[in-house]
Amino acid sequence: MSEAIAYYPGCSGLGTSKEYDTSTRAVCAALGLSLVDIPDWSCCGSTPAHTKDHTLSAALSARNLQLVSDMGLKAAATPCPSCLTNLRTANHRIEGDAFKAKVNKLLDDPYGGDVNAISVLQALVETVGLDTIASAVRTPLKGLKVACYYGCIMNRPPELMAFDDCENPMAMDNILTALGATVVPFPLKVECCGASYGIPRPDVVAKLSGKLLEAAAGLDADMIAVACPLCQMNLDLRQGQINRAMGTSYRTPVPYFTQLMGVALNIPDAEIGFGQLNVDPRPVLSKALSGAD
Amino acid sequence: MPVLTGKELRIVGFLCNWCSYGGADTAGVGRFNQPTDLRIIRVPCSGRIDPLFIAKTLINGADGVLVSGCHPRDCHYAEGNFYARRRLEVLKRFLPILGIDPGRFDYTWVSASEGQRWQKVVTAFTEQIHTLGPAPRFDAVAPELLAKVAGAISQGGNRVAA
Amino acid sequence: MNIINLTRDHDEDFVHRVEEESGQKVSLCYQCGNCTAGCPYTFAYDIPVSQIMRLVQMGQKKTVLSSKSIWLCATCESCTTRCPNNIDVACIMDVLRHMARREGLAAVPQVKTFWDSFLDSVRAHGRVFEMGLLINYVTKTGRFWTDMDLGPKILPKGKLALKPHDIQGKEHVARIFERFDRESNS
Amino acid sequence: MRIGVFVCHCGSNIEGTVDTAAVAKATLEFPEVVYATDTMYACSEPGQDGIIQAIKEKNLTGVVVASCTPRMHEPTFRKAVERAGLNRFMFEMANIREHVSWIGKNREANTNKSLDLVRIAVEKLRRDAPLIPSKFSVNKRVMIIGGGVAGIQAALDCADGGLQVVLVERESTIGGKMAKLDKTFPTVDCSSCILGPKMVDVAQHPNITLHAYSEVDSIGGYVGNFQVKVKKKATYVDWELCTGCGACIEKCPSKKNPDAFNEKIGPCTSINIPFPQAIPKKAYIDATTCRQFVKGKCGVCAKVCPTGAIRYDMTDEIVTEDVGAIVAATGYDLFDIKKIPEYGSGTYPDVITGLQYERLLSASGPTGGHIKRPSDGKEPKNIVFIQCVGSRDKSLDRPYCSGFCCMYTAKQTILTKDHIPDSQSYVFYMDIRSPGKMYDEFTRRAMEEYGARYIRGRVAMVYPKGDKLMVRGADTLAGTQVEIEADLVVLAAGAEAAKGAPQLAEKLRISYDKYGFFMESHPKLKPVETNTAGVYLAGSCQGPKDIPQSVGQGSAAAAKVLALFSKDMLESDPQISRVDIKRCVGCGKCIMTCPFKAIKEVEFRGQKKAEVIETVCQGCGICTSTCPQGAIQLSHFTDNQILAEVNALCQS
Amino acid sequence: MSRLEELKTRIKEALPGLECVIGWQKGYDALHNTPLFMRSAEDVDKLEWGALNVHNPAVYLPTMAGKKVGVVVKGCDSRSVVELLQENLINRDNIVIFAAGCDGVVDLTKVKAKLAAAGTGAGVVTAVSADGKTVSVTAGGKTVAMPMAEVAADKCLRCQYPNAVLADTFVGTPAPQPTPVPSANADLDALDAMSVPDRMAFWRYHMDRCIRCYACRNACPMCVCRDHCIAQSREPHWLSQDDSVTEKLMFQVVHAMHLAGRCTECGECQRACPMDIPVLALKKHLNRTIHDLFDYQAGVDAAAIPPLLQFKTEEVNIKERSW
Repeated sequence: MSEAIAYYPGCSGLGTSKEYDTSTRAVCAALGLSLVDIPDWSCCGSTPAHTKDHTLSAALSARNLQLVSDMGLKAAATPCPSCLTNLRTANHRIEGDAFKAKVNKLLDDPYGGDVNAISVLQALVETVGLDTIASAVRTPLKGLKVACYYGCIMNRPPELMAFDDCENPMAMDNILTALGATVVPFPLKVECCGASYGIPRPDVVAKLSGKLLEAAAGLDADMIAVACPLCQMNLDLRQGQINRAMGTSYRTPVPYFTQLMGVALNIPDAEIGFGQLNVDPRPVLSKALSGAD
Repeated sequence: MPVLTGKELRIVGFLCNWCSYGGADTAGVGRFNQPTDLRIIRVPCSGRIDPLFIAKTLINGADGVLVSGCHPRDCHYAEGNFYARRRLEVLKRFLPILGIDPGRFDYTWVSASEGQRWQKVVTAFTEQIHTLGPAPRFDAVAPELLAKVAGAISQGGNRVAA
Repeated sequence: MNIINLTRDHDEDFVHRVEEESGQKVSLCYQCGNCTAGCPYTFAYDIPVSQIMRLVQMGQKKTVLSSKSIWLCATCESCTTRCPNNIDVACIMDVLRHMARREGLAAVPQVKTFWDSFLDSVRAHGRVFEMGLLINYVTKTGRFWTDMDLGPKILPKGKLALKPHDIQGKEHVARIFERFDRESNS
Repeated sequence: MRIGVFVCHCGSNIEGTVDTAAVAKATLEFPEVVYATDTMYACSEPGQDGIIQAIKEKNLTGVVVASCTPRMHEPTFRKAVERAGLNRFMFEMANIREHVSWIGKNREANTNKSLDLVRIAVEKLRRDAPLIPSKFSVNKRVMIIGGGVAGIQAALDCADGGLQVVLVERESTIGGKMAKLDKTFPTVDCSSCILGPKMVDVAQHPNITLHAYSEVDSIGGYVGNFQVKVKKKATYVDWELCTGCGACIEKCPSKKNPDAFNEKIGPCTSINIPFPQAIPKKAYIDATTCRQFVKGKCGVCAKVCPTGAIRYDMTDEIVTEDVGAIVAATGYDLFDIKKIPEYGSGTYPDVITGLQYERLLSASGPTGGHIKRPSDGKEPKNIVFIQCVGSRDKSLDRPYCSGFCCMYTAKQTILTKDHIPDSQSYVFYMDIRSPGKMYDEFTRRAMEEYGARYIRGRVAMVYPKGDKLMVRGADTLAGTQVEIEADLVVLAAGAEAAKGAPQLAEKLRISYDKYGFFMESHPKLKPVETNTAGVYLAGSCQGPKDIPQSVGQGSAAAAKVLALFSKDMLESDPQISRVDIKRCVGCGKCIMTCPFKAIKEVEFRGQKKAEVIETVCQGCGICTSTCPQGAIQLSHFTDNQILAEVNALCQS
Repeated sequence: MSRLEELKTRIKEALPGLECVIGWQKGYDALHNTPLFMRSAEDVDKLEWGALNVHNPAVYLPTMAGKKVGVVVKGCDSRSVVELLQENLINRDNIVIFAAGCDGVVDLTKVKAKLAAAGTGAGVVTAVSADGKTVSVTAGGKTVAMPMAEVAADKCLRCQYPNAVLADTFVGTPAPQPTPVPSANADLDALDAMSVPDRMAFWRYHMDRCIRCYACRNACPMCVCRDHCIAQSREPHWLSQDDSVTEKLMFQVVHAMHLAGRCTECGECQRACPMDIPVLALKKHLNRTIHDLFDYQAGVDAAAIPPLLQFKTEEVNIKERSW
C-alpha cells in the first residue's frame, strides 16, 4: 500500500458536494489509497479570498498545509479544484521569502512550505494507477457514453498545476475508459462553467453551463462526469434555471467521476449517493449498462 | 588614471573573440546599459585563458575577474571551451584556499547573439563584486589579523595552522 | 467617446503599482487579443480583458478600476494559460480588484457582497457555512428571490446544513483575518 | 618603439560620451607613445590618410586606434598601416564604442575606461612582433549543402563561374520547400514552372556533382582545403541503372504511407519518386515501410524493374569530397503545430498547415489541385487562416517573426477564391508584415478584390461542432469575441531552424543562435559570411526568408566563393602558435590537446620536440595555456602580451 | 632474506643491462639517508631500505631520459614513476622498477622536534634503529625512543599504496595498508576550518618567510620544466624577481596549478622546504578538487590521461552557474 496522504475535503464536501466526499472516501479505501483526515481543517478561502488579497488567501491555505506538516505527512489531496488551486498557489508564492514572511505574520503557527498539494484525481492516476483501477472493476460501465468535464482550473495554469495536459486533459477520460465506459472527445473540457457566479449572476452561469450541456448533448453523451463541486452544482442543480434561460430541456445527469467509479467498484449505494443529485443518473445508467449486454 | 575611486572596482574580463567578445559588441550595438567597471581583455578562445592569468590578476589586486567563452559545443575552435571549463572550475574551487573569495571569479558562456545576456552577466557580476567590496590584498593584510594568525601558527608548528 | 490626453492622463504610478503587485510586466502585452478570444466572460464584460490590459498600459486607472469586468472575472486561467507572452493576466485581474477595493470601487456590487459574505462566514466559523452565506448575501443585497427555486430541490437532500460546522480552531482563522486587517490598516 | 594613438569620435557615437581629446592627451604619458590625437572618423578616407601621414611624419613603428570593435574594422586599419609601410600586425585596437560609449552615459567613467582600454592596447602593442603570412594553395571546388532554391542558385552561379560544385541534398530530390509550393507571391507565378528549369540546369550542368539522399557526416580541414565526408544514405536502388520510369511505383503493394513530399496529407508507395519534376528523377525505398524490409518478403519492385536496379542489400556509403569552400543552404523547417493543442492540430484532420494547404492547391498534389478537406473530401466554403502559429510567441520560445507567412496567406486567400468562387476566407492576424516590392499592394488586393475578411486578433481555440470547426477568436479592433463556423482551418505555422542545424553548425565550426539559425559574420555588412573562413550562408538557414531573398543570398554566397577562389594561393593567418625549441621538453601535452592536429612531434638532436604545422594551426592557443613551461606561444596573443595587459590593469 | 638483501640481489642481477639504479644510502649522519646511484656491485651494497628513505628517487628519472636505468621505489615513489609515464616524460622500455613493501618513513622535522623536546636537539645523530613501531634515535649520547606513529610522515599516515602500483621486481611480502588517522590531514583540515580572510593572512605569514630558494620545485618529481621553469624566465615573463609576498605566492600558485591533476602527493615539496612552509596543502586541496570533479587520482594508471588534458562534452560534476 502506498504512503498515506492527508485528505482535505473542502467546505462543500460537508454540504453541497457530500456525495463527492463520500464516494471519494469509499473509492480510495477500496483501491488501497490511504486518506487521512486533517484534524480541524479550515476553509482555504476559495475565490473570494484571492480576489481580496493574495497574502490573506495564502494564509488561509497555509494554515491547513501546516496542519498536514504537523501530521508528519508530505502531501495533501483534495477533490476540489478550487481548494487545490488555492493550496498550490499558496505554496508557489511562498517560495518567495518576502511573501512567506508576510504570510507567516498572519498565522499562529508559521508554515515551512514543505507540503505538496495534489488532486484526488491525480492521486488516483499516479499513486493508484490505471492498471490497479482496471483490475478492481466489478461492474464494467460498458455501453455508457460519458463526456468528461474537468472545469477550468483543474489543470490551469499548467506551470502551477503541473498535472496532465492543460488544453486536453485525459486523466478522467483514462479512468473512465479503465472502468469500461466509452468517453466522447469533449472539446469544452476546460471551458469555464460560470464558477461561483451562480448566486450573484445566474445569467452568466446559464450561458456558460448551457453551452457545455449543448456540446455534451451534441456528442450523444449519456452524462457528464465532473470533478468539481462548483461545476457539478452549476450543471446539475441549476440545470432547470439554464433550461428556462436558454429555452432548452436537458435532463443530463452530472455525476462526480468518483460516483461512477463507485458503481464500477460495487461500492454501496449509500456511499455513492446518486440520490443526492438533482438529475438522478441511475435510470440512464441502468439503461446504458443493460443495453450493452 | 585608476578606476573611479569610490565608484568603480577593478574588474577584468577575459573574453573569447568569437562568441563573448561578439556578445559584448552586440550588447553595445543594442545600447544595453552596463556598469563601467569591467575592462575586457580579448583572447582568441576561452581555451587560451591559462587559469594562472586569473590567479595573477587577483593576487595582483583586481577586485574581480570574469571569463566568458562560447557555449559548450559552440566553440569556434571546437574544443577550447571544454578544456577551459575544466581548468576554470578547478581554479574557481582553488581560490578560497588561498584566501581569495571565490565570488571574485566567475566564468560563463555568452554567444555573439546574446547581447542581452551579456548585459545581464556584466550587471550581475559587477553587483556581486560591489557586494564583496574592494578585494583585500596579500601585501596589505591588517597587522592585527596577521598577528592573530601568526600566533595560531606558532602554537601548532609552522605546518599546521592551529 | 472620451478623448484621452496621453501626456496628461497617463498615470505611470498606477502602471508601476499593477506591475509590482502582480509581478507581471504589462509592456509585454502586444494586444493580440488571445485573452479576449478565450475569455468565457467576454460577453458579460463591459471592457474586454485585452482592452483592460491596454488601458493598464495606458495608465487609465479610473476607467480600469471602475470597470465591471474586473468583478466578473472568475479566474478561470484561460487568459494566463494561453497568453503568448506568458503574462499572468488572471493575476493582474486579481490585483485590479484589490486596488478597486482599496479605492472603494465595486462596479458589480452583488459580486463583492457575495465574496464578502463568504469571507465573513469563514471568519465566523472557520469554514464556509453555505446556508448562512446565502442568507447573509440575500439580506445584504435584498435579492430575496435568489435561488428560491432551488430550495425544494436541495433542502430535502439534507445537503444544506441548517447549522454551521464550526471548527475547534475557528479563533485561529479569525485571528488570521484580524491580523490581516491590522496589517492592511497600518 | 614609437607608438601613435588615434582616438576616434565616430561622429558623436563615441565623442558623445567620451572626451576623446582628453584620452588622446593622457596617452602621451604611456611608455613609447610619441604621438596621440583624436580624429573624427578614423575609418574614413581622411581618417586613414591621417594615420598613414602620421606614421610617415612621426616615424611611428606601431599604431593604436581607439574606436569601434576590432571585429568590425581591425582589417581596415591593418591595411592602412600596411599602406604606410608597417607590418600589419604592429597595430592594436581599443574598443571604446561597443564596450564603452554605447553602454553607458557617464562621460567621466567612460573617458576613464577608454583610457584604460588604450593603456592595455599600448602594452600589448609594445610586445607585438611583425608577422608574415605564408601562402597555401586553394582547392577550387565548392560544396553547397542543401538543394533548396538558395542552394540551387548558389550552385548554378558557382558552376557558371567555372567552379566545380558538389551539391549535397538530404532528400532524394532537390527543390526544397519551393518545390512544394503551388504559386508564389506577389506575382502568382507557378512555383514549379520557375523552379523546374533551374533544377534541370543543376542536373545537366557539367560542373555540378549532385549527392542526393546524402548528408554531411564530418568536416575536417580549413579554408581552401576542407575534407568533407558525405554519407550517401542507402536508396536500395542503383541510380546508375534507374531510369525513373515509375514501373516500381505503380506495382508497389505498400501504398498507404504518409507522403512526406505532400506534407503527409496524401499517401505514397514505399518505393517512390517524390514528384514528377524530381531531380534526380530516381526512385528510392523507404525501408521503414517497405514490405521487403518490414516483413522480409515482397520483392515486387525488383521483379518489375526493367533495368534490374533494385538493391535490397545496399548500405550507407561514405564518400570524401575535398573542397576549398562550403556554402550552407539548409533552409528551415515548420513549427510543429501539435504544440498548440487548443487549435486541435493532430486531433482534427481539417486543421492543417499552410504548406499542407499548398499541396491541396497544387495540381501535382494529392487532390490534383482541387481543394478538398482531409476529413471527408468535401469542398470547404468557410476557410479560416490563423497567422503567427509558432511565431511571435514567447510562451513557445518562438518570439521572432517568420517573415513570409503574411504574404503566403494573402496568396492562399486569393487562390482559394480562384478555386472556389463561393468560398469565404477569414484571416486572423496581429500585424500584416508586407515590406517588399508589390507586397503590400498584394495583401490589399486579397482584401479589396478577393474579399478576404481580415480580423485583427488571435484565436483562442478551435473545436468541432457537428461537421464544422468552431473558431473562437477576438476582433481587437471591434473589442469583441468572434466565432466562425469553419470548414477548414489553415495555420500559418512559423519557420524554425532545420532539424539538425545545430549539429551541422558544430561540424562547420560556425555559430548559431538559440533557435538554431546560423550566425552571419556581421548582421549588416557580412550577411552571407560566417566567422569561419571559407564557410558561407545562403537562405533560410540564417533566418526565415522568402524566395527572392533566398535567391539573392544564393547568388551573394556564390560571389563570395568566386572572389575567394580568384586567387591561386591564400594567405594563412600568421597569428599561430610557435615553439621555442629550447624550452620544449617534448612531453606532447600540446599535441594531445590541439583540436586540429596542428602540432607534430619531431626529433631535434636526438630529443623529442613539438612543431607547429603552419597552415593547419587555427590560432586558438589551447596549446599555449597547456604548456607548463610556456614553450609554445600563440603569436599576437603571447603570455607576455596578456600578462602585460593584466599588469597594466592591476597597476593602473 | 630481508627485503633489503633481496633487493640487493635482484639489483645486482639486473645491473649489467642498466646505466645505473637509483636508491638510497646512509648520509652524513645516521638520521639522514641520501640518494644513491648504483653503477657497480659495491654501490649496491650501500643500498638502504627503511624508514629513513625519505627522498623520492623518481625525481631523477626525467633527466636521464634516453638512458636505460633502474629505480628503487616505495609505494608513493612508484606513483610518480607512473605519472611520468602517463605524461610521456619517460619511456617504459627504459625504466626497470624495483620495489618492496614500505612500512612508512619518518618526518625529519617531527624527529628533530622530539629530539629538541628531549633536550638533545643539536648535534650529530650517531645511531637510529627502527622496528616498525618505534624509532630510537641516539644523539649527543642520549637515546630517544619515539613511537613511529608520532614521527611518521603525514603522507604515510594516510598511505593508500604502501606497495608499488607498478614494479618489474617486487621483493618480499607486501606491506599492509595502514588505517588512516585523522591527524594525517591536519594541515588541510585546519585550512578548511579557517575563514577566507584568515587564509589570506595565513599565506601572507608564510610567504613573508619564504626565501624563494625553489627547493620545493627542485624536489618535485613532476616539475619537469627544470631550467625552463616560468618562474625564472623572461619569455614568458610570469614572475619578476621582486622579493614580494605576491610574487612568492604567485610562484606557489604556479607550482600548484601546474600540478593540478598530476600531483601524486609524495610530499617532497614540503619536505624539502627549509622554512617548513606547508606548501603541500595547496596541492592536496587541488587533488581533492580533481577527485571531486573528475573522480581521478594521479599516478595510478599509466594509460590514463590526466584530467586537465582531456574533457567530456557533458561534465557530470560541473554545474553551470545560472546568470
